[in-house]
Amino acid sequence: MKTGSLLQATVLIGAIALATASFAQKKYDPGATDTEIKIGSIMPYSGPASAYGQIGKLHMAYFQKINDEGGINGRKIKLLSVDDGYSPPKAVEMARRLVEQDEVLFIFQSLGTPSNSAIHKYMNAKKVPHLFVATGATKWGDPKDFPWTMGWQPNYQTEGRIYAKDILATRPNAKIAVLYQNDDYGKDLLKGLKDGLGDKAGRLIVAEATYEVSDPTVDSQIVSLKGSGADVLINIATPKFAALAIRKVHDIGWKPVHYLNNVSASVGSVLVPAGLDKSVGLITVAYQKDALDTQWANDPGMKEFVAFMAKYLPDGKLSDALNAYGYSVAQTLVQVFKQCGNDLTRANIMRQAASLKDFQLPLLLPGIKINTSPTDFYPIESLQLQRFDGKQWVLFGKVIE
Amino acid sequence: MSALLEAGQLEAWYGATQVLHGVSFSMAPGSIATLLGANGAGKTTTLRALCGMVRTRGAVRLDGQSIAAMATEDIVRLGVAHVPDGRGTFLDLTTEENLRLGGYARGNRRELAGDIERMYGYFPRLKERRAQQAGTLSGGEQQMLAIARALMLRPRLLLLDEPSFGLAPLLVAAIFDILRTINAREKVGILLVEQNAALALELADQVFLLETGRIVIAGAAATMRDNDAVRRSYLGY
Amino acid sequence: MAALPTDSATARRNQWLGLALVVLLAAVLPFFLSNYRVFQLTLVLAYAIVLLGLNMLTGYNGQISLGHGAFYAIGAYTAAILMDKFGVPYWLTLPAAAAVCLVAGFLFGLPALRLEGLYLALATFALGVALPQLLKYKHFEHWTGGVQGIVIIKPDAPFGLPVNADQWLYLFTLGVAALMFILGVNLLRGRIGRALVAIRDQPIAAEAMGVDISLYKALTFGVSAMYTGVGGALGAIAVQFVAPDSFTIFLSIAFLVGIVVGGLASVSGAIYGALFIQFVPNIADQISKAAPWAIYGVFLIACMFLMPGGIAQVVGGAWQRLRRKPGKSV
Amino acid sequence: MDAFIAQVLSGLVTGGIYASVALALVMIYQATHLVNFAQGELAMFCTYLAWTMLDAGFPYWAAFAATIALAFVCGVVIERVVIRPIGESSVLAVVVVFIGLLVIFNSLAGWIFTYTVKPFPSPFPAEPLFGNHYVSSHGIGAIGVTLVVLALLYAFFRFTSLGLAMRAAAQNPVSARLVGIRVGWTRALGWGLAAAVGSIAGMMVAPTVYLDPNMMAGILLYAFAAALVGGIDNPWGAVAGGFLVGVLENLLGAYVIGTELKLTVALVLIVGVLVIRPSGLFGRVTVKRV
Repeated sequence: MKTGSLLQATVLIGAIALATASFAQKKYDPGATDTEIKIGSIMPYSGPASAYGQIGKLHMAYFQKINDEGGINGRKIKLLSVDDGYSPPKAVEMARRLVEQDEVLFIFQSLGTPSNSAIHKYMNAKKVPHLFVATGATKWGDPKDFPWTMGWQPNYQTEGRIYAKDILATRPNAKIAVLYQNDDYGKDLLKGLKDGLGDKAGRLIVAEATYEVSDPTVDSQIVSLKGSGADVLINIATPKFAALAIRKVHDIGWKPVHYLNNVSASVGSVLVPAGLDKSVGLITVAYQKDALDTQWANDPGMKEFVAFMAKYLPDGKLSDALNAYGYSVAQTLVQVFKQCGNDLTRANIMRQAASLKDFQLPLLLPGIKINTSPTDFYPIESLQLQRFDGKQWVLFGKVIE
Repeated sequence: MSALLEAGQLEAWYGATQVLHGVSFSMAPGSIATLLGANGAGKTTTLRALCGMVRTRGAVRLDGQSIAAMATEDIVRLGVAHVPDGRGTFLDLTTEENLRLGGYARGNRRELAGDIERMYGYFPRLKERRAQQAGTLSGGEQQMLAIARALMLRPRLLLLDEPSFGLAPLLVAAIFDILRTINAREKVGILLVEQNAALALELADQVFLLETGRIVIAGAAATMRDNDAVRRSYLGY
Repeated sequence: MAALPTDSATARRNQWLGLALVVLLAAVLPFFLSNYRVFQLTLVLAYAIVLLGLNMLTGYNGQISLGHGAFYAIGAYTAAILMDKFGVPYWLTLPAAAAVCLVAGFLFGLPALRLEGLYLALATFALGVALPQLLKYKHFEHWTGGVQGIVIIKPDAPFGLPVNADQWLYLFTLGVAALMFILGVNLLRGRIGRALVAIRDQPIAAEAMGVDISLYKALTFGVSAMYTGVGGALGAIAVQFVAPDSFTIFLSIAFLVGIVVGGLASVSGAIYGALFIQFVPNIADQISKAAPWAIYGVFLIACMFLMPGGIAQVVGGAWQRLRRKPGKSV
Repeated sequence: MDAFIAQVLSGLVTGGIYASVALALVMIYQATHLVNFAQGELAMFCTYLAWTMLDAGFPYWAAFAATIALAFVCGVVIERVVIRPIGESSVLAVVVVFIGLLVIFNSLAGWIFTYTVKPFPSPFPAEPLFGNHYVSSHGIGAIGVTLVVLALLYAFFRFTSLGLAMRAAAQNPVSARLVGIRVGWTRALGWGLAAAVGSIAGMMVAPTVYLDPNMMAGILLYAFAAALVGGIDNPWGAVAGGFLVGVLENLLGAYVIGTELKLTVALVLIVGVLVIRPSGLFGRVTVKRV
């Protein structure tokens, strides 16, 4: 804790120094004024991915809290959050609306790989920050070709490589079966896994099965994977399908070493539906504290979050891991604003977003820090493995950078 | 004693087009009446207007009770059976199911089986076809089925729209024979719309001649057969 | 329904003049609007072409399609692949998309001939669901870019015209749309259009009159798909991106909603429908973030309550009344 | 061989899911000659009602019965308030209303109950029957419930006058009125019964796939396909179609074409069947005389 607070102090001093330095010269791009910072966000409030709309609702609640407390440097944050229904053409339309018509300072946390892919080029051509996009695809950290786009969460390929490393270390002769969602996210994570396994990938991976989000169950896939004789299962599935897979694996009496991807590591929305007894032994990587995990019940950061939820988003459920996610991202953005001081130009926003140093957040696991630089557009790259013991996630090993 | 059926200044519309312009007539209980007229004179519309299938204005009374503003199904439940043009058979259902439906409004299950047997008595052909889809019956059989289905209601009044349409003369004669029997035996009043005026006049007690939505001549069938206008227009001699 | 064909030549000429006026008005529009609005209107035009095509099939010919998003996707991908992989200029991709979709639609229409009503709805629905999956299938990935899709470059105005890329694309799309509508109107008002309606309303009589029902139905499917494909290609060029997620079954459903709300068997209905599917979801989103779809659903039901014949019918009725008021004989 | 049996059995369980929803589609079709695209979402919403009651501490079967009753009322009210005014103006107008209902129910469920998946209890024992590793007790129980619903529906349409009247009203509303059937009410009743059948399906499906607002999105397509392949005028056919589609899809995915294209190929096969037999495998071929 000591080093942590020291670091925080350093960051704070740095921020103040920057702030005072730029007080003399207020600089604004469209969307920023003396009293307001207007930003945009594109979320799937309707359509097949509307579950993720919760993130947008959390953002609005969090900025409400910031504004209630006086805003940032006296400026209120105004978030224009619009719906694209998870449709790329609509995302393009919405990005253009936000940038050209509403003249927001930048776009924050637009959600989904397809939607972000659709506006990637546009945002960079317009030189408008495309900040902390809400997808784990690997392509968002490419400052050379796309200096205006930055991700936030650990990317899927990194995650895949961590599983590969752990398998190689603990079971060099594993027979691996993979269940993955047939889209960009599933394929990206699988690629990371294969890259991590290197030339052994072809030998170690004995079976792959995909599912579509329209499938009612993944029973058939699990039966096939079990039939391959695998002793390791990599579960690359979104919450509902992850839960279905965990339950089916248990019910058919299959006992592989079961790696569950981080997207579905939520106790409340995955393990409880799957059955806590059926989840014993699951391994995943994490960077955030789980709100329903009892070990954090007395954690100050968690208490703060719970209090925030009660006050600003009373109908949001703690069991929904998206709330904790949105909370941490919003806090990261507030840090960027603090660092910007009075220089609220688009260029400075990117500059500050790319100079987050050992920044810590209340809901990140101890030891996980946010670091960016002009050549490093991946804010969170450290993760830690954890195993489920039937009640809570138990961290093991070291933080993996 | 009041008339079985009485229409007073009955008007009817299809959409914005007025088809009946004040039709008035009345029928005695247990009698057979026929509506004659050229194509488009409003015969079918009159039948439809009587049982509330089109937008109407004017008076309709059944045994003195006004039925003008009632829904079709309620009029049927008062004992008015209607064999519409096109016969209105439920083609996907079996012959027997069609008959059962005919007695649906009476709701008396116990009498139903007996009535179906009675219909098979009138139309033995239907008995042979009892389990067959009605859509597979021949035209004549379908016409028998339509009449039998209507009779299953044990109606006071039977409205028949061109029962001879598309049938061989022998079959038509047989059907008209049965209509006469039914009228005599079950005391059912029959209002008949028929192209074949000679046949209709033979069967009917009363005749109403319809022209462009109005009754132009009304009278006893026996006198009508000698009426020149009727003879020239409808009987062709 | 469509404005009735008037009998006199003057009236017909007036109609064409009116149409020219509308196109002219539409052509000056981008110079008074922001680029963002111009972009939205470009999409409306692309959708309008699609809806006209779908209306030929569903409105005029009575064949329900719940899967026209698939032809839209085929058109879009044809344009994207030609531009991205082969460097074909954008305007040349339109005839290609049209040809590919004409053939695809015709081939799909052949077996679909045997299906009616619900069964055809299922078959087309299946097409709409299956196509996005085919697009990301690994053996086609080389062409389609798999789940990542294809990014394409927005064309600039040619010959140094003093318009920006958005305005140019709008004008280009407007030109294509006008052409497609003129072709469509001629097709539907003539012998072919009458045959289509006859097949819809009186199939047996139509056959007896010597209309080759099978050929007409399959051809209608092809032409309808062709229109949809041209719309898809224009949409892809405007959006500059194609991916399987752009063409989910919701797109197909939106098209069906578009023709019904706009007005079945109506040419102008295609434009009203396109405006509806482009703008109403945005309005719903403005009203409620919590449940935008619920608002959209209420809009849909309200439309069907108030205008069961579609917007075109209401507008047509109002227009007739306006024209009659001055007491001129028509 | 063991894996093959497991695939077939798990296909039967998913097939049972399709069958149960297909029955609701058959019900509404028999009463109105329309296929209600919102049927799945309505069932999903009713299942949330059941979940709410269970959450409030109702015993399972009480909640079960109350949900069926509520679903029935809900169906009748929808028909009376939303569908009737559109009337017979145009089939496509009604289809658009169905789409409207679909998005409304989906969105409302997400708004009220959130999108987080919820476990839904099963009335059947948690331990698998006879200690088998293939099928859960719930899977077998749900198939049993579907078969019971099937038998009831069959008897209703075949032997009761009301069932007969409902079929007649759907086929030929004008003639139905002429035999005294209150067509408006048979339709409302059909909606009510379809909603009730749907709610049973929902409560049997939810323990298997978890309860969430998109629970029925994928299932409805398969159920639609199952109903048409089996014959939409025939409840037996619809159920057989459900099992067939479930098993076929599993075997294709596991042994023939892999999981990536199994939906596509399954749909192509289904459409192929319909092209060869346009009334479905077990549907009645309607003969029309001109």
